[in-house]
Amino acid sequence: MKSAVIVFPGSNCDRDMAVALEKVTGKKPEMVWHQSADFEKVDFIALPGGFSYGDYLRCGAMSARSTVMKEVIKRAEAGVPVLGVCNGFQVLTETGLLPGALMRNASLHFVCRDVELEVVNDASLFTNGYTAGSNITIPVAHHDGNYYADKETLDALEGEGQVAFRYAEDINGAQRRIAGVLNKKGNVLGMMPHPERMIEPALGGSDGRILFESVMNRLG
Amino acid sequence: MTDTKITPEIVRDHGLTPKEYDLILKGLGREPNLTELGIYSVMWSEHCSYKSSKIHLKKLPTKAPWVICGPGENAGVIDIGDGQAAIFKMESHNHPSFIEPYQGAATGVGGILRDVFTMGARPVANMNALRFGEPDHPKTRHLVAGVVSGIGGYGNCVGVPTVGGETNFDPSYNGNILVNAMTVGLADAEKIFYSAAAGVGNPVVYVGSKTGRDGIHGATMASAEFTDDSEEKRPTVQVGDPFTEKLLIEACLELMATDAIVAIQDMGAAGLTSSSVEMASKGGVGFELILDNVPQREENMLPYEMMLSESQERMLMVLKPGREEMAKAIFEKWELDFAVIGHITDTGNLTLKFKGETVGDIPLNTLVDDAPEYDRPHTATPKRKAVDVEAPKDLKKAVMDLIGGPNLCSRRWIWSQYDHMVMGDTIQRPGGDAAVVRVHGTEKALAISTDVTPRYCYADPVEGGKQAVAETWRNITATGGLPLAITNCLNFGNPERPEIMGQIVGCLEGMAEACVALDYPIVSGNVSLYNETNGKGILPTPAIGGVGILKQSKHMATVPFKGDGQVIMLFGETKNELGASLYQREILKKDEGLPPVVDLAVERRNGDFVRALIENGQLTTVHDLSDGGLIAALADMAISGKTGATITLDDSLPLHVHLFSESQSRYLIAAEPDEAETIRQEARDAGLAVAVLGTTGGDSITVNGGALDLPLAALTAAHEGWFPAFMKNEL
Amino acid sequence: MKARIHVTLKNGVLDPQGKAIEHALGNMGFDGVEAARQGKYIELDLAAGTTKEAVDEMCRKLLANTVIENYSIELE
Amino acid sequence: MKARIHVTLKNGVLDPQGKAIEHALGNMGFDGVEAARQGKYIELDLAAGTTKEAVDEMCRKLLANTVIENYSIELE
Ligand SMILES: Nc1ncnc2c1ncn2[C@@H]1O[C@H](COP(=O)(O)OP(=O)(O)O)[C@@H](O)[C@H]1O
Ligand SMILES: [Mg+2]
Repeated sequence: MKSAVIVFPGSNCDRDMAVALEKVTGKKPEMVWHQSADFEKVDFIALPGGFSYGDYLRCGAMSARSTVMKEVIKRAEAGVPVLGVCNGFQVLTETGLLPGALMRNASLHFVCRDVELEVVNDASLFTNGYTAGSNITIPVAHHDGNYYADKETLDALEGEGQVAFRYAEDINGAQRRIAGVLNKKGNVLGMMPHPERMIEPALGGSDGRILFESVMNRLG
Repeated sequence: MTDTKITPEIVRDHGLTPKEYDLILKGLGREPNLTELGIYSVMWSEHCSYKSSKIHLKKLPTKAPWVICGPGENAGVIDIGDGQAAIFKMESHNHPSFIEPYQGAATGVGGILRDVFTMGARPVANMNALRFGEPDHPKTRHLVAGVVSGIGGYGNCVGVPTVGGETNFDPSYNGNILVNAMTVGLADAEKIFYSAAAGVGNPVVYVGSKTGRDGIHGATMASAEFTDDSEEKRPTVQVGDPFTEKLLIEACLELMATDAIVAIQDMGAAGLTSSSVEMASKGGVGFELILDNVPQREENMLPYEMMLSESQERMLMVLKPGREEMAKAIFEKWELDFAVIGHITDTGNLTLKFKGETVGDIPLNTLVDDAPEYDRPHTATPKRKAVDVEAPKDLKKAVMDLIGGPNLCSRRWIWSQYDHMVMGDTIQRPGGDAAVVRVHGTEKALAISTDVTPRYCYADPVEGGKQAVAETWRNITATGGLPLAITNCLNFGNPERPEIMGQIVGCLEGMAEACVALDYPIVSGNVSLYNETNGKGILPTPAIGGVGILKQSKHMATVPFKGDGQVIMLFGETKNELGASLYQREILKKDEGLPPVVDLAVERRNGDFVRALIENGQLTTVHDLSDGGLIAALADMAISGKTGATITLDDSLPLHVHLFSESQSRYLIAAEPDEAETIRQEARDAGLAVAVLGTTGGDSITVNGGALDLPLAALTAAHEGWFPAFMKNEL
Repeated sequence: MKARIHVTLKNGVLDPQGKAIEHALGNMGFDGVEAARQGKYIELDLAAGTTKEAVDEMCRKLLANTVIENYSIELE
Repeated sequence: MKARIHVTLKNGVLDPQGKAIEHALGNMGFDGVEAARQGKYIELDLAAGTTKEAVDEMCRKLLANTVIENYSIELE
């Protein structure tokens, strides 16, 4: 499985994502700069966490309009799997690849901690290694992870199995405690928690690793 | 501009004494113009010149075989083996943080990051040592909120984990909080970058953000005592842009991977002035700067303003000739300003050109060599008398009040607002004795801790200075790390008062003694004086930041108990040392008696023993004893491990002394039952005082068959509850 | 020429910042604050001749997230 | 009754957000944006009779950081 990590100015989990992908797939991902109009054909694209463009104006707003995202959108629409973590999730909602928006945490505080997530969908490309209904532990680190969508959208998401993960407890005010969302086709996942930070016991656990392994198992 | 007549008032407004002004006249051989006066004033400010502390700082031990670069550069550099180096420094941003807590703290983080990456390191960890006034003071909550969000706001965005620190409350900081930030970075030992300029004709290059009128006179402000009207001096506050800092780190590291750079220095306090003066004087060359070329954010900036601006996120470099275009391309890729603003000369002068005219021309040696240096009068802190410290009226309440009080409660409220995991190498998160961060891609890890107990330094500066160094050493040791070197941030009151100067001299003496005894040199540091408001000084606060190494990070100890049935042992001797203890101050509301004494030979022996056990894989649960004594350490281990404990303390000391004494060089450990006896025997053989106290398990801490019984649930609620309740104004 | 742009949350979108302001003002003893909403205020200096349509496009494409936000433009 | 409050950075204070907006609009191909500044816009619903002085105090004490920001108040 060949992967790419998109790097925006201000991305800061790009290396962490690359390390996780390399550990699981055995291959170094290609690091793709935000100005690239085109890049090598890959099986998997990751949008990492961080503060792209300083999170100025709105988190992810400027990255969503960057050159490279035009290509990412094209490929996502063509079915290439795309994972957006934290800032990457924000970018995905800003592009419209995923519905909704991520607003300032209800506490207004940045929150960095391990959180328990309930696995809601265990059938997707990204989550097939988990068991629905079980709880996993993955850290969050964000200021704007408060997921918002209108009621119809939320109902549709739940109805179509597009909610991938839910926080076991309210940590940021997200509607229906939604922590991760899939697109309709199931090839795009955005999530606030950082699976790449939980890939070995030394870091506190391996629950995040399963996500990458799920993708790997499907894509080979 | 050149016409402004320099009056005694102007001289005074620049924080220069008449004598210092005479030195300027003599050095220049003429009257300075305003720009030149401004340059002298910032270079000769306490902040930049260390004029009150220099002669004493010289006494600090700074050498060891593993020290690559000691004090004098932007940060200290030590060898950590395998061709790698750790680069680190701590710095204060006290005054700006009091005036504008968010921006003050944020720019403090930005500044210390630059000190470290300017030497070629990728920053891998941030620490913050914070002192606030008493919780009841009307400003405290606002200052805590602002400082914490400022540190988080900057560090989180830059993507360097903030992995630890310390936080105290004391009334002496009511009008003068302390915000000390530390950064640790990693570099290739063969590729360290220094600031000495060289090569007549080489281009002097400015990169980063544009220059505005930020913080003009910040460096002089940082050296001036506060009065109530200092809140009027607001426009001197700088605003940080962590996004630009992140780009600057990446761009600088990218350029550093080439061979284009001759010298590099960040623009910190006193911005363009101090960076150019230091680079030129260290290299023994002159600089000619064309100020028209300085990237400017605002219109009509004058030479005075450009030279004194403290706009953030800027660096100055000397490049090899002909590398400008390549360097420029890198900075343009990262969308940063890049400008050749001058070149190196052989005049030995700092020459400033603006609109075709020479607007300043100062012989650098007069700025540096003539800089005033004071041996200020100092009187030693009088020795206190030993006192007997009585037992509390209600032991259980005393313990609960301490564990659930401002100085011992969990700092989770703070560090959960810091991204402490980014970069994927934090293997010991905040909450432990030292933070542990892996050296990326290796088995090695760095252990980092910041400590000082200002109460002790106030009671006895020499013992307090010793203790601060020893405590970082102990904290690093408690994780299994071998302490290698320290940085420091010396926060004191007005050095023109002999008793304050006495504190400085005393603390430095104690620090030096500990550094020698522990093979633990000082490689960088910073001095912040005049921390007082209306003539009342802060507690002497020489914050120490220690760095150590774990060769095999899989052999690491942590604080939490790891299950039931483990044997709890105390290494080190408990003495009747309750003078200047937290118990005495918080519960009895007194501050008297002698602070605990550190026997450095015992410190070393105990620590070396504990570390060896951890390195051998015999021990994974260790906590050192500090503020609050045995009971505080036991509570930490139980709360974090969600496991109670039953212990018995003998009657060699009164129970409250056993529990609250702050005797030094002690560690509390929990061992597997089948290992316990061997460990005890080995400890004996090594000459340690060792006591088997009891076992882990249950849902409370039980001491001496119920003489004290602390349900874990209540203890946890108290420990975790104070900070959030305080910040919500619910206390 | 100048554009003054207000970006505000749509009706019905929960506004954490606004809520926090209400709360804080209440705690500080200011009575009579019934509701607070926080939005953005953006000023653009524009080359002469920039059309309102252009500014509108800037808002739609970048300055506002029309999933959750409304915007209004004043040109001077 | 309503207060419309604008909070903007003081002259000369670095405005990274504004700079980033300028940049992004430029990159997206919008010409003619010479400068951008970002501030806050706060709307308060107030009980009838709330004075401008009260709102002014709210601004000074909470809504604006007067070290680096200015504010202006319109009452309706
Ligand atoms: N301002 C802070 N930022 C991050 N972590 C902090 C801060 N203050 C305290 N901590 C963390 O809380 C824990 C307890 O601090 P402290 O009581 O000072 O430890 P010790 O007594 O072992 O030196 C440590 O892990 C420390 O790193
Ligand atoms: Mg400790």
